Amino acid sequence: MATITVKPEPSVAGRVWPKEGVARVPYWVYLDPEIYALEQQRIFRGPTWNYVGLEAELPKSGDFKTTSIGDAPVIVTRDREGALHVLLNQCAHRGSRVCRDPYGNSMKLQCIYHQWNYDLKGNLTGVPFRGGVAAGDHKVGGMPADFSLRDHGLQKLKVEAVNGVIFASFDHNMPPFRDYLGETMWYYFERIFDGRPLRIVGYVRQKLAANWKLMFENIKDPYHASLLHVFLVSFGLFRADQKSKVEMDQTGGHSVLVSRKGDQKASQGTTDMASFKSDYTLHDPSLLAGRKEFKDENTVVMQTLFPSLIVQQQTNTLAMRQILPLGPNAFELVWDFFGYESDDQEMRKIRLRQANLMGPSGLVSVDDSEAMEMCQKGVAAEADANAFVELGGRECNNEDHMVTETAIRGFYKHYCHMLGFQPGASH
Amino acid sequence: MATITVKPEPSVAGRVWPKEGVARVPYWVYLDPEIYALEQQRIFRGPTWNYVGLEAELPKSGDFKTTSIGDAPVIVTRDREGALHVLLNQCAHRGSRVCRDPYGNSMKLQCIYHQWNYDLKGNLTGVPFRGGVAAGDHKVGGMPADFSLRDHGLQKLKVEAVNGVIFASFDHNMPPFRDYLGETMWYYFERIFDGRPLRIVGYVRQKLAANWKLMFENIKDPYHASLLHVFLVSFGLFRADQKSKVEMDQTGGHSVLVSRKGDQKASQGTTDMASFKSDYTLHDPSLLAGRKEFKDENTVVMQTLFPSLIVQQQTNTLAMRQILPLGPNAFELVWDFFGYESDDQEMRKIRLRQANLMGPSGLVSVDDSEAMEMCQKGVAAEADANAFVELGGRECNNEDHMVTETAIRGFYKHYCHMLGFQPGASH
Amino acid sequence: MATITVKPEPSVAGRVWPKEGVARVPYWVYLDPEIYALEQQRIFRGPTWNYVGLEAELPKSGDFKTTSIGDAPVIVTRDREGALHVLLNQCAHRGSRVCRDPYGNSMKLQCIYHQWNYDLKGNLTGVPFRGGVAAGDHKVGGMPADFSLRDHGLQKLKVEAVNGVIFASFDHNMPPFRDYLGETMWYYFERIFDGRPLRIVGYVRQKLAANWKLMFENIKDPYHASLLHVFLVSFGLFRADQKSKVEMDQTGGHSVLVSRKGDQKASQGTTDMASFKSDYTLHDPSLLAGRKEFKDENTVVMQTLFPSLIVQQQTNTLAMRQILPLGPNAFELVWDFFGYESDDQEMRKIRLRQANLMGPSGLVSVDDSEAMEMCQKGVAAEADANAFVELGGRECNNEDHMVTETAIRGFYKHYCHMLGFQPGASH
Amino acid sequence: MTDREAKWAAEDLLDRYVQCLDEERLEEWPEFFTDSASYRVMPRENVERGYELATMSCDSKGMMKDRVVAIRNASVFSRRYLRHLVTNVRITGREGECYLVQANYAVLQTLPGEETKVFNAGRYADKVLLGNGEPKFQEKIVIYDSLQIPGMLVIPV
Amino acid sequence: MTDREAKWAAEDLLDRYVQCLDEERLEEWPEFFTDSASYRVMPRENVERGYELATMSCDSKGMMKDRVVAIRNASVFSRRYLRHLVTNVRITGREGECYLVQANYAVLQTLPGEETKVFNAGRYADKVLLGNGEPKFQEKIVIYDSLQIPGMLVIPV
Amino acid sequence: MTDREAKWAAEDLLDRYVQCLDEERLEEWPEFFTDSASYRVMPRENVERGYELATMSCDSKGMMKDRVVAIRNASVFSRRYLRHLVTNVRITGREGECYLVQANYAVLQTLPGEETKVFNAGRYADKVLLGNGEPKFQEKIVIYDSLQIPGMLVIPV
Ligand code: FES
Ligand code: FES
Ligand code: FES
Ligand SMILES: [Fe+3]
Ligand SMILES: [Fe+3]
Ligand SMILES: [Fe+3]
Repeated sequence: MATITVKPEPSVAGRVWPKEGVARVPYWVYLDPEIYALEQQRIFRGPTWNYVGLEAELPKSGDFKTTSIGDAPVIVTRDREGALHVLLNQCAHRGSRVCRDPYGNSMKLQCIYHQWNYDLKGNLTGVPFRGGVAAGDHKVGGMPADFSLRDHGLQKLKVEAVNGVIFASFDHNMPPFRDYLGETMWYYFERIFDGRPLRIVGYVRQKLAANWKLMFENIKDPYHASLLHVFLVSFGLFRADQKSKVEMDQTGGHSVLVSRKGDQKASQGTTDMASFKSDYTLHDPSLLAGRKEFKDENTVVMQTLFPSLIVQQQTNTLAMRQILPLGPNAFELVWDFFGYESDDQEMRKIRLRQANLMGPSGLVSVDDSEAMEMCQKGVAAEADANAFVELGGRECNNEDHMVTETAIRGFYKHYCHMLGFQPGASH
Repeated sequence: MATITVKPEPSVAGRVWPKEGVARVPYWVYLDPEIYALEQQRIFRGPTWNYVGLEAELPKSGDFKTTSIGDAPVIVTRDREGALHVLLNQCAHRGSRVCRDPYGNSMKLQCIYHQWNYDLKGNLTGVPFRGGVAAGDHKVGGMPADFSLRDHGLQKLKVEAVNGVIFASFDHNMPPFRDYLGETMWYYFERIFDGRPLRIVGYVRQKLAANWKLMFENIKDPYHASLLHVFLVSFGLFRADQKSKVEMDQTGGHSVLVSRKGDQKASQGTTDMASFKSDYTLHDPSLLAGRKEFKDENTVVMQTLFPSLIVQQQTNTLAMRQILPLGPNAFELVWDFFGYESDDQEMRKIRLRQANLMGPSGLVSVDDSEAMEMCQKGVAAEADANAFVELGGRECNNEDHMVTETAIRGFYKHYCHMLGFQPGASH
Repeated sequence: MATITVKPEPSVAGRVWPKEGVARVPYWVYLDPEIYALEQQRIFRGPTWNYVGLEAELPKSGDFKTTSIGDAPVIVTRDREGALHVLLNQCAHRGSRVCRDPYGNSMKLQCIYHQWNYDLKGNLTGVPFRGGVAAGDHKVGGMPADFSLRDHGLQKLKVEAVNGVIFASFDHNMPPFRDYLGETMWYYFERIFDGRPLRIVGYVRQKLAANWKLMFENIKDPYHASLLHVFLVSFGLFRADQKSKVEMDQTGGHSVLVSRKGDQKASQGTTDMASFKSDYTLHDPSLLAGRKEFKDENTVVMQTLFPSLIVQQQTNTLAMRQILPLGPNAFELVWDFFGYESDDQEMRKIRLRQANLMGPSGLVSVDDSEAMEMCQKGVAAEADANAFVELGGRECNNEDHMVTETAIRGFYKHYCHMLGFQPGASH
Repeated sequence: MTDREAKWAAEDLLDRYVQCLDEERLEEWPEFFTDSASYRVMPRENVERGYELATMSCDSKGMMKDRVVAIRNASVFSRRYLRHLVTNVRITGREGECYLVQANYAVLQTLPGEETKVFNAGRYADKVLLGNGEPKFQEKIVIYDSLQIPGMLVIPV
Repeated sequence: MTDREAKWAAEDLLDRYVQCLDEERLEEWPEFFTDSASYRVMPRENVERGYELATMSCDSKGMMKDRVVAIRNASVFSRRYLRHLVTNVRITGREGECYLVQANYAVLQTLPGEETKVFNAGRYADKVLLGNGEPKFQEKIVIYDSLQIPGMLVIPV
Repeated sequence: MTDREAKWAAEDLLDRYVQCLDEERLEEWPEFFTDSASYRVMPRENVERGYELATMSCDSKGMMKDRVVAIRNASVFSRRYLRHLVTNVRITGREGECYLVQANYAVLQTLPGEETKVFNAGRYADKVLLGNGEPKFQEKIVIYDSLQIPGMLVIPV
């Protein structure tokens, strides 16, 4: 009797990943609306922890904010008991957006349309005219007898607040956040979020004409930093020839880039860095004046937490960058700049001043915004071509240098896993 | 020999209606471009009567206006004999829009591109150089010998003008308008349009970021009016505890909401109406000063005529609201405010003043605009969820109270019928 | 044994051309995104020569400009040796747009993101940190050992510069440009481009809400010119009753309209020309003052070169009109006005003054812009209807008069050939 | 008062008027009008065709106050930022004690999470009382080009 | 005349000029110019690259009149509403009897059934004759940023 | 100096300021400020919520110069045309030797191959030193409505 071996078809949404594996990224991942829809379903609404805010944004009972996970709008609330909740922003009645403000304080959530009331946990607590209206001595209309408030709450997400940072998931079977991160990533996460109360410094927001994954790649790519950013390179804030490393979790989805400020001096490496300007000086050097505040000497720690968060330390400027996809061709980037409650007056000034490096006008990040938008335009020139991602080899190992694309490969290893692609399957 | 029973698959455009029937509305009906395309074909270009204007807009021979049915652009004309015509706005030659102005007067329709001329009935009357051009003593070029003007008119729609209101249909087998309405709906229609000459008060236009069906639902939904509209509720213009009814035609597609102005007083019902403000007064009460003008005491009669018209009476403010879909996510709402030729000076003022309640700045209708846009945003949060439409039961019966969604269920009953869905089919 | 004849199915992208052949144009060719995608692939990225600029735009080594072929962005360069190159504007590394300026001068092309360097021929010449970075006495990171610069250049197109005009093709098997044109078309091309050095007069740019093919049809359609353009007709610049002809190449894709200025007088033909205004005079006739400059008496020669170029001579105003499709519903029209280096001061003034006839404010071309946009709106009214293209018969022959749509039929003959449609196949 | 002085006074009035609206100090809005003033926002289409219908109209100062109360307490709409640009202010005549003032305007709107867009544009056709007291509108007619209003027009223009 | 007075006069001229255009009184348009004036609408790109080509140009007042006649009688285009916003008017110098005047402008366009959009923006670089008579343009050069014109530019800017 | 004269002087300053930016004469930009001036571009959201974070901030004139050098030599961004419209300039008070000046503004942006769009709108809240010398900004705070910046904000507003 013959045995039939069914070879799994590695195609997803009619697409096949290049046979070279994650050393290639096909450009249709940035362009195809079907791939985008799949990402929403399998990544953002799937088994992932998604950043939704800082506890410091919601200090009091009744505080709420609205944000999104992928392109799903959610409400983050702090209830009477102080517990945090994340709820889909869709009324259980006829679907209206329930919470229409970016932030606020309220002891209940009331849908405007028919004033269904929900508590801050998302439970339906009241339906006007549920029992009908008086018509003489009886009542007419209202909900059927079998109607139960319990069946009609807002969709609740799983929530975990981790040392002041709030994460949520559509998947209620998620492991604890620390397990999701793995110990290596946890180390860097806890380095910033050690439980000290945080302080909101402020927000800036951008809309970039680029696929959301390009933002992730950008931060997982130490190669570009030494080349694109004249400012970083010239002042030694980040250079390929400095002590540094690239580390990942076991899945490859999360990663961290670690580096230290060096001198503004020429070296063997600067010959490769066309951007290096040895005579670049500032009229007012206070812009870059920083202060050691962490236990190690690292001055740049950029952590990407799959699938939508970047935790940024550049000297003393700290920020959460939240990535909100807006279709395949755009994303919103929300920068939550923060410090610690314990910051003294001087430190507050330092953080504000250094904020000039980052955000939509950042002396560094403007370059990245341009690069991402140029990638989106460029990949559209030929959607069937592939990125060539072989710097530092074709594997996804941790490295103690900057001349590698290993974390990008790691990202796509995990991305393929989640979407169902089989990178490098023989064709 | 085995008998195979083929169970009809109740799927349309790959979609299946929820098994609960019209007590549910799946949110993809507001979002899916394929459903939208089907609606255009089967509803707007199908067997329906569509409002295109008032006779008072086209009093003289040669008067014309342009508008749309669904998203199909049409021309409405009054010909030399005074007859009305509705024509697709697409040249029979190479497809140019023939009539480029919103309104005007002309004794012919001339396409700009090659000046093909049509009469006001849509017949082709002239083609320049049809016979060619002189080349010495013979002619060259022009149309083939078998060319006939008769074969190349504009596409003509069926037209019926009903007591001053003009309707058209792509389907030439339509029954008379009164049959299409049924007697119950006809009663309310004729209540406003009894043959008295109408007078145009003016136009306002909005573009709302919502699916066109949400506009229809809104007017078929008496439940919201008592809750959402502080202004209505507080001044007793519309309240759940007033004498009222909801009636439909046999198909469920058309319906009417009828109510009477009551007092601004608290009652058993106001406990459910959080919006009620008993101490709300006006600095200038003349805004609400009205006058009885119809045979009954009803002060609010809102009639929805499937698929694109709302006839509005709110006290003395009368308007046709024409719904023009612009893709699944938007529609234009054109408000034709009107009165009667017989209105005295005072009545003209009343209508103008009360117009403050309606339109894009309406003290009442602003709330609805907000609610519809919030629904469109909300349903997109999870397209596979369903609206829960069980207020007042799960059936589609006429009711003599306001605490019911029966007319919404009726609307979707007819909608499903026209699109081919089988609501509530066992799955 | 039975023989089975497989009848080829003449459907492309699920669409079938009307059985009347190219005497009909189905309106979905202007609307369907799938047809648009196919056009990009089979026409613009297929075996066609596409205009990308004039040599006079890039006189010096290092000069470059960016433009598009269809919607594919390309770079046009002049290298150190003076040779011209056309390169896809997509970095071989991770896809960024390499050249971000509309024009400039540079001896290399450097991608901003990681500073990969290309020479002006598109060859990769340098990759920073290719060999890694020093880590003590060895090097870490960088490209794998088998990395070769030769494998990673920019995609190169085939280029031919023809008497000062630059064409490019994605297809490296293209015949020489003169063969592509055929001798008839070459004659008219060489009439303007005889090798004399050209002079750039300037640019104007429009974005029109119309399908790109409507621009081509417009210029292949002498019928409209006598009717739509009051200005042309009234001043005798172009009239159906003047000596003229319409010629095509063998494929039908290219064509030319040739005419001569006549008098501003009534004739047998003017009865068909409603636009003719015999008493139209100019306050300042210098606007139309021209000068004979070509070997023949022709004052209007409008040549369309498949698929994206119009060469315009209207008296002394010369321009390349480059058509850049932007999806099915829009295109950019770039007008490169030019003259000859040998133009005297007077001729420069004449060209500038006559430029008032053309461009986004052109006394003539405004009408065409309007007509094209109205066609796009009109065809959308019913996508399943067809244009009726029978003026001057149903064939695609050259004609010596203006009352014919023969060149439009010729265009669609070639269009169908390239896309795979079988116009007129029995159904 | 010369026409030039009248123009300056009208400009000052308009400057304060629009910044009051942009800063959402709605309660102060009626105070830019005389006690017998009227206010009207009209689509240019209705003006051209001779129709009287306004999108928003206040026949009296009381109605203006009622409009403000309704916006604050009885209307449901999302928060938005508005920004008026008033340009080309011109004195076009006199009528009794009032100066006729015409100006072009645009209102830019920013909704949360969206880009700033031109929301409404048109012209002001005002009658301004420039007496001894503070300048006030005796009549303000806003005639807007933007016939198709995106969403809703809640705040006076 | 002081520079400040010249600025006021130039502003008045520009105010009347744009409202004339916005109200479609095209026949009056050439009358804002001196008899020997010229008018030119140029893409900023051509100005920067040294190309002389204009999108619209009138070397004489006769050509301006011809342009108006052509727009009225010989051109086919859809009706639209235009709204000019002119700001930041500045006297930048003198040249003979003329003042050099620079200003920023935007033209907002509303097509039937569409939202109001920025149609064209740029700057005016004018020479204005401010003599004893009415102020007039001796030269008006419109340099626009909006290189890619949406649709067509029919009405002078 | 009367308030009216102060307004004129502030307008002149703003006119020159924005045209300097629109013409990309960035090196001149710091010279519109006093030696002890500060500059700050802030999202309206942060101002309303009491957060100090600015999108761009210069605590000193040196930082302004550094910003210009960085834009010129250290920043990578595509060429774009900007066009400022400043309207409704108002003197809102005095503080020491400075006048408090408020104005509405919009910045229109034209990217190559794209239509002109409203890029950023909001208000200026400035302190202007109007002494004997040339008027200068002692403090300039740009508070923008356009919270979600499309792309990047490189050039000062
Ligand atoms: S939709 Fe929320 S209460 Fe009805
Ligand atoms: S398209 Fe209408 S006449 Fe030719
Ligand atoms: S994408 Fe061009 S160098 Fe990396
Ligand atoms: Fe970077
Ligand atoms: Fe309502
Ligand atoms: Fe033409």
